[in-house]
Amino acid sequence: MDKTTVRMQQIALQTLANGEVDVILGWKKGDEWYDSYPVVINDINETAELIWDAFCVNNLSKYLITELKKNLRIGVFLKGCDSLAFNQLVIDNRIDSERVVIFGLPCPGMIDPQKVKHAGLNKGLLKVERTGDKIVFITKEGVKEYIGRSFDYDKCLNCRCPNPVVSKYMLSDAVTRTDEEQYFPDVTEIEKMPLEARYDYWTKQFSKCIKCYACRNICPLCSCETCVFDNIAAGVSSKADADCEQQFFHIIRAYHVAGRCVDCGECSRVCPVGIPLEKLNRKIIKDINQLYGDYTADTDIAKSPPLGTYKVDDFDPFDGSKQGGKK
Amino acid sequence: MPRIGAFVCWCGTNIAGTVDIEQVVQAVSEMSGIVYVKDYQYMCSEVGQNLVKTAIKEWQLERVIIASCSPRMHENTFRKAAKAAGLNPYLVEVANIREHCSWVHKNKEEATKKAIALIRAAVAKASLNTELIAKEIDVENRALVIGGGIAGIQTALDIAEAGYQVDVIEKSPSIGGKMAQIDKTFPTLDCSACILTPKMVDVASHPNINLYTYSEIESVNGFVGNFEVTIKQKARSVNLEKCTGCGICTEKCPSRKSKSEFDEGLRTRGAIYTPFPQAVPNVPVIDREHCLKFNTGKCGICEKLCPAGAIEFGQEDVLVTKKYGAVVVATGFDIIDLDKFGEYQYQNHPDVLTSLEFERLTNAAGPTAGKFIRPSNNKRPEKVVFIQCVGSRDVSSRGKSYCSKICCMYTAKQAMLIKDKYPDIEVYVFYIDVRTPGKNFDEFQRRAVEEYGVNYIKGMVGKIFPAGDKLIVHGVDSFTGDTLKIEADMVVLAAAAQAKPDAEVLGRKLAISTDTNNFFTEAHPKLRPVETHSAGIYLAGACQGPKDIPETVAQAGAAAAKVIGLLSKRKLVSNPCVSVVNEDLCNGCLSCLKICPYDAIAAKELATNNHGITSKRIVAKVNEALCQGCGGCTVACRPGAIDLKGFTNKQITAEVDALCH
Amino acid sequence: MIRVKITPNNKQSQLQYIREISGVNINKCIQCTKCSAGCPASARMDILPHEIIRLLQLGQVEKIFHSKSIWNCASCFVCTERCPRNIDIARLIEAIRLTIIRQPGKSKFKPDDVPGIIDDKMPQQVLVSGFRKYNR
Amino acid sequence: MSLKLEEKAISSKQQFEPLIVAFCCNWCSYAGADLAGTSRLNYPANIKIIKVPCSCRVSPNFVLRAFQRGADGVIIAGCHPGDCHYSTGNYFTRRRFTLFANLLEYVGIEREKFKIEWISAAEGNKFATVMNEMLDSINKLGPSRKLRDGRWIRQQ
Repeated sequence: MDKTTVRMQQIALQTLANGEVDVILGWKKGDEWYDSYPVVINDINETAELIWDAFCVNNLSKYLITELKKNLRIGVFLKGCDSLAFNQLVIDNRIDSERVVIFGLPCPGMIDPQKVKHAGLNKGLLKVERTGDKIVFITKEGVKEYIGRSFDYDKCLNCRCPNPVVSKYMLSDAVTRTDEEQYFPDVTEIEKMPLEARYDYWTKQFSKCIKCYACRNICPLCSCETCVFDNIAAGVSSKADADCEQQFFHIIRAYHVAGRCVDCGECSRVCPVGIPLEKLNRKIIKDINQLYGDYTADTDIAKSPPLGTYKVDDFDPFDGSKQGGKK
Repeated sequence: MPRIGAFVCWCGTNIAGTVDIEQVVQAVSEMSGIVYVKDYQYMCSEVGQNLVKTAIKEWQLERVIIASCSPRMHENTFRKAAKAAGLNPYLVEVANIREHCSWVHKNKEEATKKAIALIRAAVAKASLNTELIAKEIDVENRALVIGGGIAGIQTALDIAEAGYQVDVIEKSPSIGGKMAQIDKTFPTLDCSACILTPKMVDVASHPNINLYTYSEIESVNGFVGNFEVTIKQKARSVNLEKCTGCGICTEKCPSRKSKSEFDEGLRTRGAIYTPFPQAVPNVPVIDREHCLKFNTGKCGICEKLCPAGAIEFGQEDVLVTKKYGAVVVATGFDIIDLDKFGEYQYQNHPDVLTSLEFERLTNAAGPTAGKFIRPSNNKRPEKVVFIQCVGSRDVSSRGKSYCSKICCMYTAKQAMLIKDKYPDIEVYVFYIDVRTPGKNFDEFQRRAVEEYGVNYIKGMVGKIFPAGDKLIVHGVDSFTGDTLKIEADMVVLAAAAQAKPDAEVLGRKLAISTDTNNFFTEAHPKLRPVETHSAGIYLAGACQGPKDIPETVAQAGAAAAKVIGLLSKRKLVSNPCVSVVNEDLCNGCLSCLKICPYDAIAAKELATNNHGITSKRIVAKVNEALCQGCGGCTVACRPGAIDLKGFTNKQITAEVDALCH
Repeated sequence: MIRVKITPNNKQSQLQYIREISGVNINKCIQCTKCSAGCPASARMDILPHEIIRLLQLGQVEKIFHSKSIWNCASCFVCTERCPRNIDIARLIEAIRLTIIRQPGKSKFKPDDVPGIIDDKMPQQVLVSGFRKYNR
Repeated sequence: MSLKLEEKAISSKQQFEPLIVAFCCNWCSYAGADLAGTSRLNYPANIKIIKVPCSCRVSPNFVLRAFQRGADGVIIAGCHPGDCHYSTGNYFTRRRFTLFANLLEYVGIEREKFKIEWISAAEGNKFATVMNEMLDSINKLGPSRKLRDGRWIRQQ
């Protein structure tokens, strides 16, 4: 990891110095072992504090919206899933891609601090380093080593796009994924449940929601000036803690990212009460792939999104040839 | 809450029959915002409308609710009444308590409860209505007529006479349509070509009419007053201007295999051909499928012989896009194909003809130059049998359920013409019911029976057995009950009329609907027979349903009158229920722009300054002249920045709340 | 046939019975005589199929019961196939035959008739279906 | 079900007056409903119709709002794909609500409660048939509190 960190600091210094960019968006290491927080730096000597480790999970592309409003040229470090989100933001005209310089970071997968805590390794833990498949935990008592990716986030385990799809500079060589991703196992598992069980499962999950809207705020696609749920005048939904309101919010949020969601899993990660929101988005992605062809909601900016277009001979589940019908 | 007046209509007993009006009036008077309630027997009448006008003035009403029949019937009537009383017409809301309530529910108590709910929804919506001012859009004063038969010709002539430009599009190489194929016309027996060709020449020579033959509609966009139509002029391979119509090429063309469509396949024609001698324009067309030059590259005789050098093998299809104010569809009809009617042996015996083939056989310009001979052995037949209702009035999957209206008359005409020229030929007509309702129609048919001795037999033909050179026709006379066996020499089938096979495709291009038989659907069968639900698109002739020439010409005149009425208005009142963008909410994602069917939405740049830094941002902007108010954009817009005037999100939500009250 | 005053009384029980078991709506018939014209057995029928339907419409059920036609009908379904009004005439005539057979005491095929007509080439099935249809 | 439970279910079924909200597009299905009226066909009074310019005007928000306010069934009726007066309106309806219907079923809402139907202006009897069939299936489901806002009491 250090090789890339050094490479990252060099490129940041160089582009800031030669004025190619005015500001750099990256991560800095906090005092805790799991805390690599996003940071905006414009001072050359701050570039030395930039870091690339197994906890740079935050997607920096959404910060571009506010930063670009300051008419600056911005250099940003983007992982694979972050670059997908970047493309979506360009499609939505939320960012002006000319004024952005992208440093691509092929991502080996991020470590989930919860899993480290469950494994009881967090006592006295100072630093975690990962090189290739080897993970090294440096604690006060000593050093522990593990092989494999058992500590990775679930979303990283079946990651579809580890290598950035768009970048000016690539900071390390591409990462290859061997295990062919199974076809939405989590979604099919829920689909198999009987209807009432599904209803109870989701109502229980939704009832945990405290309407903090963290999922909306982190999502690169939910970038509306004023979200319809914040706009009281729209009269669409209220913050009351009633089942119907929770269901309303979650169904509509999932529907609003339909055909655009890049499956980066950030909504589930940041949800304080742990609602499996990505299962809603992935259900829609699975349906769209089956019905309207595999849309990789990322690569081709020119292609119009699935819900923004139609085909005359689309699958028509409502065309029962009832008596009196034309056909 | 605005001051709302409600008017509950009895509609005679249509509503009052199954809806308790007093209970409704009582319930409505308690609704919030209602300051005045009145019920009356006929709200749409003069007296009813005056009730509305006086109430608006006396009670300073700011909204008006009419609980009556469908808004599709009288919404305009009540909007005009409100306008006359000084109230903006778009503050009127109609609750449909007739078609959607009293007529479809038997139980009075249920129907009354539903009527109250529907009115509550209308009140909820009306209280959120805003004043809307209809804008004006300009009208392109040129009309388009699709189809060059008698319907298209007559419509074009009437519109051109009123001084407007008309384009006529005809799919086949010449105008004339089915009428050009007919020999004589009922009930006056004057020759079809004699009354048609002068009109065809008028069309060709009229300064206001522009003719596109051998052309098809590629695509239609836009809306009333501003249609943008792309026409595909198929390659004729002959230069229209140079060709003098001398006809040398059509005679000398060596490839004789293709069947002449105009003569219903009774004779063959060259690869380069004009459908019939009086064709307008009298310029041949090369049928590239059968032309040796195109298939083998050798021939080219027509090019060598053409004195005017008009042959151009290299011609390509040309796409022309023009703007029109109105469109008239006059695409006519076809005869059904008889492959499902095996019992008549139409497929495997040359002497069994359809009525259209009979017309060509007896026509002087036809394949036999008018000599009445049997196609099998060229001898004059002694016994001819006509069979009515072949495929008509047939609810099984083989035929059409409707009566084709014109067969009784043209069969009587055909039978009469045979007996007139050859009195010794025996003529039989098998029929179910003779339907001759027109002016002088029944007298005409009775002349065929009484003066010319045509034998009319009430009964259908069961089966036809070819025996030697005769056709044994098995039938039954239902009056006497005897089974009949007639050794006929020729059988003529009065086959049913059906819509053109591509009617549905054209309907889809024009966004007009076709009924289950693929005839175009008129706006209202009794009151608006030549209009469609799409403003600016009219119908004329058999494309709307089987009809004879007198009716077709009448409809053509009616459609022309509608078009002239539309084009005479320099400006058209546009639909004010269009979308509007709230620029504060809009974040410029333009997903609305991507789905707008009329490209009515465009990106607009706004300069914004947050904390002193001015930067640009994009928002959507609606072109109110193009927007047709479908509302598709409002659902694509996630923050709800774009809304549809007249059907805003809040209004529809209020209606839902009111209905679930 | 002697001239009979026709009084259409279609409330008769047999007529209801025929309508019930055949499920055919005889009012759909427009008397176009296509069925009679195409019927291969019409030569030997005293009342033609379209006349049978007309009589049913008029409620003259007795005349039909005395006619030979319903027994000459070979159920070849030409009439049903070609009827432009989708009336199942073959089924209707079968219903008339069943109405007659199902009248009490009218069974046309008794067990002691069997020896008279049986021969070694006759398939067993003929007897079974004969009993099923004609024996009451 | 035990006898007592069954009685309760039957009794609650008696007072169960299902409410079905129908969004009908002005050019086709609203005219189809009118035709059902003029031909005096019969369908239950529980169906209440809201006129929208095109089926593509109906937003998932309205559907959920109807369920919240106590509707037992929601139906969106539009023109047959290809016949839309605005030429492409119902293509988008078809895509949007294919996904939305799947999402609702995924979250545990019965498919009978939310339907889309293509009904042209000439299909009065199809309109009546569809409405009668919808009510039968809703009646079979019986009363259910799914998606319903408890604070909104509907006067029976």
